[in-house]
Amino acid sequence: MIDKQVESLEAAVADIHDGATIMIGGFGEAGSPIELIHALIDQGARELTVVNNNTGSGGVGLAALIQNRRVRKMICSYPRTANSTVFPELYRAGEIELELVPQGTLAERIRAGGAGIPAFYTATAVGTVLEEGKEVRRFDGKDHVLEHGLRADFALVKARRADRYGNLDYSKTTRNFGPIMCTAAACSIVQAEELVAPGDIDPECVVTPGIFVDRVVVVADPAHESHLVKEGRTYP
Amino acid sequence: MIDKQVESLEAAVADIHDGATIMIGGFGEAGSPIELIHALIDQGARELTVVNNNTGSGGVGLAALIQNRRVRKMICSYPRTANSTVFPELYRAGEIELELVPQGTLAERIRAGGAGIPAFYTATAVGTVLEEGKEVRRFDGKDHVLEHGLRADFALVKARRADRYGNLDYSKTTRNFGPIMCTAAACSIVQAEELVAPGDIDPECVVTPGIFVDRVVVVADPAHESHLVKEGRTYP
Amino acid sequence: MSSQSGWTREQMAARVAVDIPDGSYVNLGIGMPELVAQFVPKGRELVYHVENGLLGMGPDPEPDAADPDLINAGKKPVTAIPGAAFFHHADSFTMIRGGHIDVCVLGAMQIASSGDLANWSTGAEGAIPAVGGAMDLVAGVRTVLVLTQHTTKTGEPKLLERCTYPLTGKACVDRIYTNLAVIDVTEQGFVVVDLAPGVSLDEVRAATGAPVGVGPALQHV
Amino acid sequence: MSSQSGWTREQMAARVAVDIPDGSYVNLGIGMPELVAQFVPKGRELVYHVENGLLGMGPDPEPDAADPDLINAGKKPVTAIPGAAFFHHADSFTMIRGGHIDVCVLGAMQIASSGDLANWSTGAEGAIPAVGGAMDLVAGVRTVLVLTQHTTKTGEPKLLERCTYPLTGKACVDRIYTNLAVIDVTEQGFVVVDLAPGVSLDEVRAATGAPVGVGPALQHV
Repeated sequence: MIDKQVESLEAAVADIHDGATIMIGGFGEAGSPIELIHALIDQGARELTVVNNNTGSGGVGLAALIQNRRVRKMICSYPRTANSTVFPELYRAGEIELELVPQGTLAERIRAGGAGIPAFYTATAVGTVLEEGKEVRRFDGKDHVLEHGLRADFALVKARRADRYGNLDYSKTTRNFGPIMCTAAACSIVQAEELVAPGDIDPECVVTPGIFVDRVVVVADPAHESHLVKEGRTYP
Repeated sequence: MIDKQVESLEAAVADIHDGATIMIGGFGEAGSPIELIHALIDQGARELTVVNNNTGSGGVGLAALIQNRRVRKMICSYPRTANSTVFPELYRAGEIELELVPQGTLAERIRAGGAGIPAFYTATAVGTVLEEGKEVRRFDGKDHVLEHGLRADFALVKARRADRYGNLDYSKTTRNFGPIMCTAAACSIVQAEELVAPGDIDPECVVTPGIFVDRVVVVADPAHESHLVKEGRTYP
Repeated sequence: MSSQSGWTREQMAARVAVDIPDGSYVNLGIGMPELVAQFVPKGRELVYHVENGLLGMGPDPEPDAADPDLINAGKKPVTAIPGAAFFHHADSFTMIRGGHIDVCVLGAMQIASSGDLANWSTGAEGAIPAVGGAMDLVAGVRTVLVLTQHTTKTGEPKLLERCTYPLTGKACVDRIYTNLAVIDVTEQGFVVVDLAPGVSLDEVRAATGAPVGVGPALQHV
Repeated sequence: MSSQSGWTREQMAARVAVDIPDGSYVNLGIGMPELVAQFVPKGRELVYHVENGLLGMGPDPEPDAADPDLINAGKKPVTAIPGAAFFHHADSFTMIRGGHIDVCVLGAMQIASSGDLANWSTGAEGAIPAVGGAMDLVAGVRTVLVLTQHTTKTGEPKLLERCTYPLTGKACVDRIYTNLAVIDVTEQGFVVVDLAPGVSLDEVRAATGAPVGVGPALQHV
């Protein structure tokens, strides 16, 4: 019987290797899989390349992963936020790399990676510094840049409900990068608030079909980053 | 107040012009907007380019549109089916053009058209006759062909429920090309079985957000192609 | 002259709102552009797109009803109207890149008379570059409106012959709403189409770093 | 020799089923490949992908329960298991093109010893070309299995040095299941890894239009 549930956060991230590329879901705090990220900090993998729209805030979650010096490189669109000091300091000190990608191009590169599209053209960033070094080509009388699909070794994603097949749904704007990251990672690891029976998620409303999910761990009452930041919490 | 409902099938298709490119949803009979197609036959537009996975069956729906000599060219992956004689006869007689596209490439070209991606690379069809005339380029040590986004003037799509914003859901495998065609057409015309109040379709379960839909016409009890074919029906 | 002359922030937002047609799909940038939603003329219905996955943003939530799972691009809690839809990021930017959003309203650091926009980076040494969805919006949205003070806090013009900051996009701005005037970007460069009460064309020209023409409606000025 | 020697259609399908690991995501082509689902060994669970938008196809419906809204790629009514998901065509081919489907089982007109497959067109004058999803499947699915009679109805070999019909894909077939044998496509060409009861290696060679090697398990034959 197919059953993608794993018993613990620890087991879920146990085989993440040094140097891995990891896509981490979330847009700001919405959809950020904080418990999986903290388990990854405990696990100890280093020299990671992390794909996330942002760089975390305060001293928890993604910001804590960076602060604990596990991240060699960030691929993101907006590495600056209100309560974000960790990334800026390391970046200014030259101790972390940044690949800046426009948000829609980042999403499309991830989607392409998951869909077996090695490269595509987009008008986004034409004529800007983010076009530099990229092939530019004219379609329909308009310049476009060539962008490449993005894949990862692992994805860490937060969902609302999951079943044993790995079918997922999400809560409101926490959906953001989760579904496309699940498609683009060799191993997609999901924390869900609830494990339900197959069929409990209406097949018309499954957002991530189970084929894109490898492991599910239940985190019934996930923390909210903004609450932890407000409390001044850090990790570990 | 935004209200995309139009009062009749006739009004829904009134402005389709000769020479238009029309994406028609459906995979075989599942999702085929037969009533909209019949309204288009009544309307009279000619020299159409039609994008559909197939070419219809029997003498109703898409097959009837072709039989009534309204279609100059088909773009599809599989123009042959059990009860399909209309297209083969015209094709052999050289009276209709065919652009044959692998099914997944067809879907991705439509999706790209709707997503503002003018072109992308795929490994599908490399080394086959459908690669001919296309740019081939190596990524990750593997050949890929350049394929172009596909857009249309109109889309005719069958949905299950719609609201006044044009939000849609679908029934089972009738979903197929509908959602992507709605994104790729300048004007998307939808026949839905039911018009519901905004919010009746759970915002987590909206399959086609209303931004991709221009007109909704209610066809409460749509015909099934296979039933009409079994009855030997033709149109008009 | 002060950058605070002419219209207030609220009046500027209201002036933008007047120009957005009924039924439009609209993306409002972070900051002053968010104000526009408060000034939509009665009888018009706009649908707000939030690039992190919501179509149909509603009014601000009551403070005790804020839901950390329901936020906007500025990471602030929002609400969803009945008839809203949630979707993932690739679908969200399909709406943007595919030309489905009718109007976006963005802030600006600099705008060139060619319509070039700079609104994401000063390019300063040590600055953390952060672009978000700005480059996608200006490349994909049909009509790009800019809402900004006419000059910087230190009185430097933001409307220029050429941007000196890194660009967000080339030739992408359609119309600019400042505290002093409403200005179209045309093939002939900046053209004033409306002036704030009490503001003269000369004042606009003095606060602008490029030639400023006059639209038909203001030929009498 | 007759193309009906050796295994029956059902035995061929069962032989394929034995080789598909527990938990696999599987796409079954139209025709004989559909039989494979009936022979999955007890204790294994496979998830069937239907390229027109269903993951989790179930057993055939009762005739009076056929739903024209729920069909497979062959346009025949199917069912969905609890835990199924419906999705649109671009998402469906994301599964295929993106390498997420573990195994597909396809029919064939011709297979070359290089692994080239021809299964969509004879290229004959007047034939209506129709490719469907075959080219996408062979380009994207991780393991491509072919299930076919060893020879055509008129006794011509289907396994050849080179395909003469238009290709579906190059070097894409991993293993071939015929009524006579199970044959791997290797860098050294065709290699028999299993023989149907009562079928000799010489019979296989006689029915094959290319050299046929022998795998380790059959070295004693």
